[in-house]
Amino acid sequence: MSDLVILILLGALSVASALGLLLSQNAIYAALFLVLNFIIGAVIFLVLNAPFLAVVQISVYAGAIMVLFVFVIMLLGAERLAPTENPPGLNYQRPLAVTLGVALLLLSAYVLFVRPSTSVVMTQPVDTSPQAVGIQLFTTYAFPFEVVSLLLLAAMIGAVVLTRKTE
Amino acid sequence: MDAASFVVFLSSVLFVIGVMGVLLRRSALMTFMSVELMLNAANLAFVAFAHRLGQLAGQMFVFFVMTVAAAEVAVGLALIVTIFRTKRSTSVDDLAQLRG
Amino acid sequence: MDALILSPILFPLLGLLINVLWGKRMSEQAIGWTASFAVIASFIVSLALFLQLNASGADKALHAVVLPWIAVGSLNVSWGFLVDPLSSVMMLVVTGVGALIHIYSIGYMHGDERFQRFFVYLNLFVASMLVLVMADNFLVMFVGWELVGLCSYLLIGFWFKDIKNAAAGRKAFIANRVGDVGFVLGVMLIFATFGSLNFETVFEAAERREESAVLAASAIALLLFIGATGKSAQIPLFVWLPDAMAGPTPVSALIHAATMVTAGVYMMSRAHALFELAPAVQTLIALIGGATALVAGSSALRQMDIKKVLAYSTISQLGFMVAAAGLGVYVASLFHLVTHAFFKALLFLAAGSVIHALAHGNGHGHSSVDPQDMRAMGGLWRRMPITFASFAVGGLALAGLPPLSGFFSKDEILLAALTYSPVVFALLAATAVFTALYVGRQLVLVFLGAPRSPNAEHAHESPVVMIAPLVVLIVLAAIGGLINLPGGGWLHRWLEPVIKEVAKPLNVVLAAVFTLLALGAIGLAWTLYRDPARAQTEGESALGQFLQQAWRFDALYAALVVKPFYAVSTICAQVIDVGLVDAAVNAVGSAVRWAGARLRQVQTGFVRSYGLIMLVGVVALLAYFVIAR
Amino acid sequence: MAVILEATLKSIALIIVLLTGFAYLSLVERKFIARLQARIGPNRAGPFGLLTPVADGIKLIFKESVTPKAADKPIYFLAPVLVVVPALVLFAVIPVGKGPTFQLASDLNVGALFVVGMMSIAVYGVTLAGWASNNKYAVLGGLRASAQMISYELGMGLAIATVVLMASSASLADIVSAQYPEQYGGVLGWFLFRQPVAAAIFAVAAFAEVARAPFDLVEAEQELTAGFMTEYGGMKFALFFMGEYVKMIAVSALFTTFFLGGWSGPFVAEVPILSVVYFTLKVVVCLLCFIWVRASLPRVRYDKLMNMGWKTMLPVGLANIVVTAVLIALGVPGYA
Repeated sequence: MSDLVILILLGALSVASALGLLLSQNAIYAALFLVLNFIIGAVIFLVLNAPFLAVVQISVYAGAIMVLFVFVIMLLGAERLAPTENPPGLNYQRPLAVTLGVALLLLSAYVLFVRPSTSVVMTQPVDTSPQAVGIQLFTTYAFPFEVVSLLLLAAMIGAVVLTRKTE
Repeated sequence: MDAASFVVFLSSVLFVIGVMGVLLRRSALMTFMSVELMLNAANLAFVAFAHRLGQLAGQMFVFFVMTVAAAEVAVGLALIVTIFRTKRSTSVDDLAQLRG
Repeated sequence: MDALILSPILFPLLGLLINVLWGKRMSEQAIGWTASFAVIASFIVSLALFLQLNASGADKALHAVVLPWIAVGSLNVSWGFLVDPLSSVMMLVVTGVGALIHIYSIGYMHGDERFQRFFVYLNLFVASMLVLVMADNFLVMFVGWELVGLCSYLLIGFWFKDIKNAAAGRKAFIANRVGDVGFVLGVMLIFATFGSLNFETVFEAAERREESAVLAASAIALLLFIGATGKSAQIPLFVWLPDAMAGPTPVSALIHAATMVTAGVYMMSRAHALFELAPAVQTLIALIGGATALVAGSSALRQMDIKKVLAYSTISQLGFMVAAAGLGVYVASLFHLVTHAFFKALLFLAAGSVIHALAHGNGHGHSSVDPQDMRAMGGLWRRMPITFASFAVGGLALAGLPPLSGFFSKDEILLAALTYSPVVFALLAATAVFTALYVGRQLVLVFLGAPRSPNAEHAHESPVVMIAPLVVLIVLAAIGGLINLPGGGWLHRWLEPVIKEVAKPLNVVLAAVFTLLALGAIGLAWTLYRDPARAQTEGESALGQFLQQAWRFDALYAALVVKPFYAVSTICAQVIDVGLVDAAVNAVGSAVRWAGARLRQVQTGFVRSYGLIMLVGVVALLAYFVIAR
Repeated sequence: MAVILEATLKSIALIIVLLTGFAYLSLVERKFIARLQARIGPNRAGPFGLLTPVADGIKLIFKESVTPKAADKPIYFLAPVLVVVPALVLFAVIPVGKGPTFQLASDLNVGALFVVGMMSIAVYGVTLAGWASNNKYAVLGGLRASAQMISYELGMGLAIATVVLMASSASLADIVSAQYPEQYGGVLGWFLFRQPVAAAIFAVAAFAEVARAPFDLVEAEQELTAGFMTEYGGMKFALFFMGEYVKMIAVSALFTTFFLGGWSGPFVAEVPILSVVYFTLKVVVCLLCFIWVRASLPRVRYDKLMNMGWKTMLPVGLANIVVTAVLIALGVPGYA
């Protein structure tokens, strides 16, 4: 039960930071809110018995991806975001989007809390040490792992080619 | 209510916030960050299910999602930088040349 | 054993492959000799097979089934190849004459920008012809049949930059196609009748004279003969062959004199068992052969193009062979095929040598003349002695003067005609006289008298690669008759296992008469054409025009076939295609455009609204799964 | 409840130690450099100048705190904190002595990865400080800092990965004990001797991470005045200062743990408290090396710095991992 309390606290923080991202008028703030959200996510991972993912989350998302974001924002000087005004013909966007979002939330709440859940027996807690993750990664998931490595290579080349200054 | 369903609900809340960010914000950077938020929400759900079912598979998925997200950000930011160079803007609404 | 039987086909294919893959980086010499050695190797293997067949007894055919091909229901066709006395003779002719012409081509095609491709085509042709000749069933034979047609098309139109040459290639292809339809129908009918396409099965059944076979035989024989008229240039499909002279001269020699055009004759000999079941068709064949011989032989009298004369001569000689086949004397027909291959190849190559010499002059700042026009020649014997000797030997063999090869083979056919059909004999006898006449005319116009153009005046003998094959062919054309001396020669005995035929003794009177006639005709030609002025004007008379245009067959076809066809095509194009098909297509197009114009409104270009639409879909799907399930 | 209490106490103790350590490290540095340059160094406040840090502290506290008008206030204040916190948090996983008593998160089996993660977080403070000051020198300094740190994190990550490979565990406690296999007498078991390439890469990267000479381009006063710190004064400047020194201590502690056998030493089994002494000694040696290098080497040019990070450290680190992995797979003595 103490887990749940911690999770609810973390969840509240997480939602707050996400809202901060949604509402902030400054891209740097938004990025920082997102970093905060990711770090909270990492802590949630820890609580949910996923320490490896927690640290990967910090070093990949917070440490690499978001640094890149901040970097690009600063590089472009694009931190000041214009107030959200819709171009002509896009006025329906906001009410419809909010309605649909609420509908989506209600649907998931209905599934999770109202409908009787099919009972899933939780088996013994699994070994989630880096060793266990590594073994899975290099045996069962060896092929996806290789594919993903190719994907990263392709993305790297793509990013270099895209941003290269043409003479 | 157990921990897993709570986290899944949290994940759906975060996901919806991300969706709102994509649909309501004009800056490509904001859109992009919202997409990252959505991915992260999905990751939360994966880990919650992995926890609930006592399996490692969910965590594996998260690992791959993170990798793909990293690749996506590299290319996406490169695109934004390139677009910014020509358009001097990061607003997605300024990129409406493909209208019918 | 399989590999050995296959190797005559594989060698040219190998040569072709080498030239295709590396030809760009090889010198002309290397390309030419690669191709030539491929065919020479093929000839050597053919010779080995022939000797083996000779040693093991001629009735033991070598047979190899290489691969299964089609096995559907009762239809069972394999890639089977057969070396029996008949095909071994053909193989020797094809590869032997082919090899000589390959070597000759190295000199003749020197400097052509598409030298490499020429030799690729030549090798492909030899391989195809061998497939045709060595096939052990009708379908594989048909493959070879079509392939040689293709090679012929490619090589006639080899200098396709001149639109006339391309048109000639097309004409040959279309005329052959008409014949091929008959051949295919014949093959189908054979399968329907005999339930098999294998030569062995079919011919055994035919020889047993099964009732069903006899019933269908007339139709089969007729259809196969239509195929033969296409390939072997008989009335009514002979019109393509004179035009085929548009190709390089070695091609004319190899394909349109020595090998491909004999495919029809070979096929009829191969399937003689079937033809013998249909005596009425045989008579028709004999008559058509005779008629073709006469029409083409007379047309040759008024041609001015050195190669056109030989082309009509070829048609005429093919008429002889077909007539012989129609008369049932297949051995005589094949004998003439072989000797004709020798002397006609020789004549064409000699003509090529002349053309080469005259065309050479065009490049040297002299006046430009048509190197094939006999009016621009004359007096070449002094400048090109070996070419002259070649032409003389070949021509006299063609005219049927003893003891040259043509004498024996032609005599055998005339004797058979005299025995079996006076009408055919009359046709062939007239043709024989015409033959001697146009041979004499050509010899006089080309080689004797005074040079009538600066090119002819400065002509030189051709290089050794061209002369050497000529010399070999001179020998063959001169003594080729020895393989089947009258009264049952070697060829008769050799072909015995395939074609049983009683040989006739020499008819001295007939031989003497025709020898004298030929001599007389040549003498007449000498007196007529000593003054070349006659050659300039003779084509202007009505008869001259008529003969020059080969009895106006082309005009006839133009009126009967081509014009109606164009009319129908025009209707199809202007009315049906534009009015119906295009309208329907355009209607579909404009409907799509209309719908597109409506639908493009959805594409706002705003990524966010696309996202919104996606979200609508997501929510709807989720709602469906949550609530409806 | 006891667990939380214990953790709190340990944290407080750690922070006190680190803060004093930082204060006296600044004094040591000034004195040490002075000696290396044949000067005397600070000697006025207290005996041998021992009270200098206190005097510095008082001065900084009472300085007027100036905040630029155009600065982005919240982030301007947040940035120095973001510099200090990751450096402090790093100590959570470092075993400063034998057994769980001397380690905050002793059972963290992803300790090495945690280190990498925290290192990468440290970039934010510097970058944001530069950006929030709204000063072009500061922004440039911040951008330089983040680019430099990201580049050298890769090398450092690879070196750490090699160590993890050697120890076949990502827990720092396991890494320390892996440096004492029976077949090696004492010191030779250190990864410094078994993985010299990784140690070299780690050491170079450490200088870049802490952004000290010769890699202190971030605050190159000739080019960027004081870099990202230009607009900071008083206590906020002191925080950056503290961040730098705490990071220096942290990196030294990590080097000690990864390559110098951590807390190990003679008679540790009998007298556990000795382990802390050994650990401290080794860290001090590392710190003195830091200072020594600063006094000896000139600053590197920026493009050379980046080139070295990407074109030397990265390939060498990768090759080192491959070679090590192959050696381990082959079961070569000392690697298996």
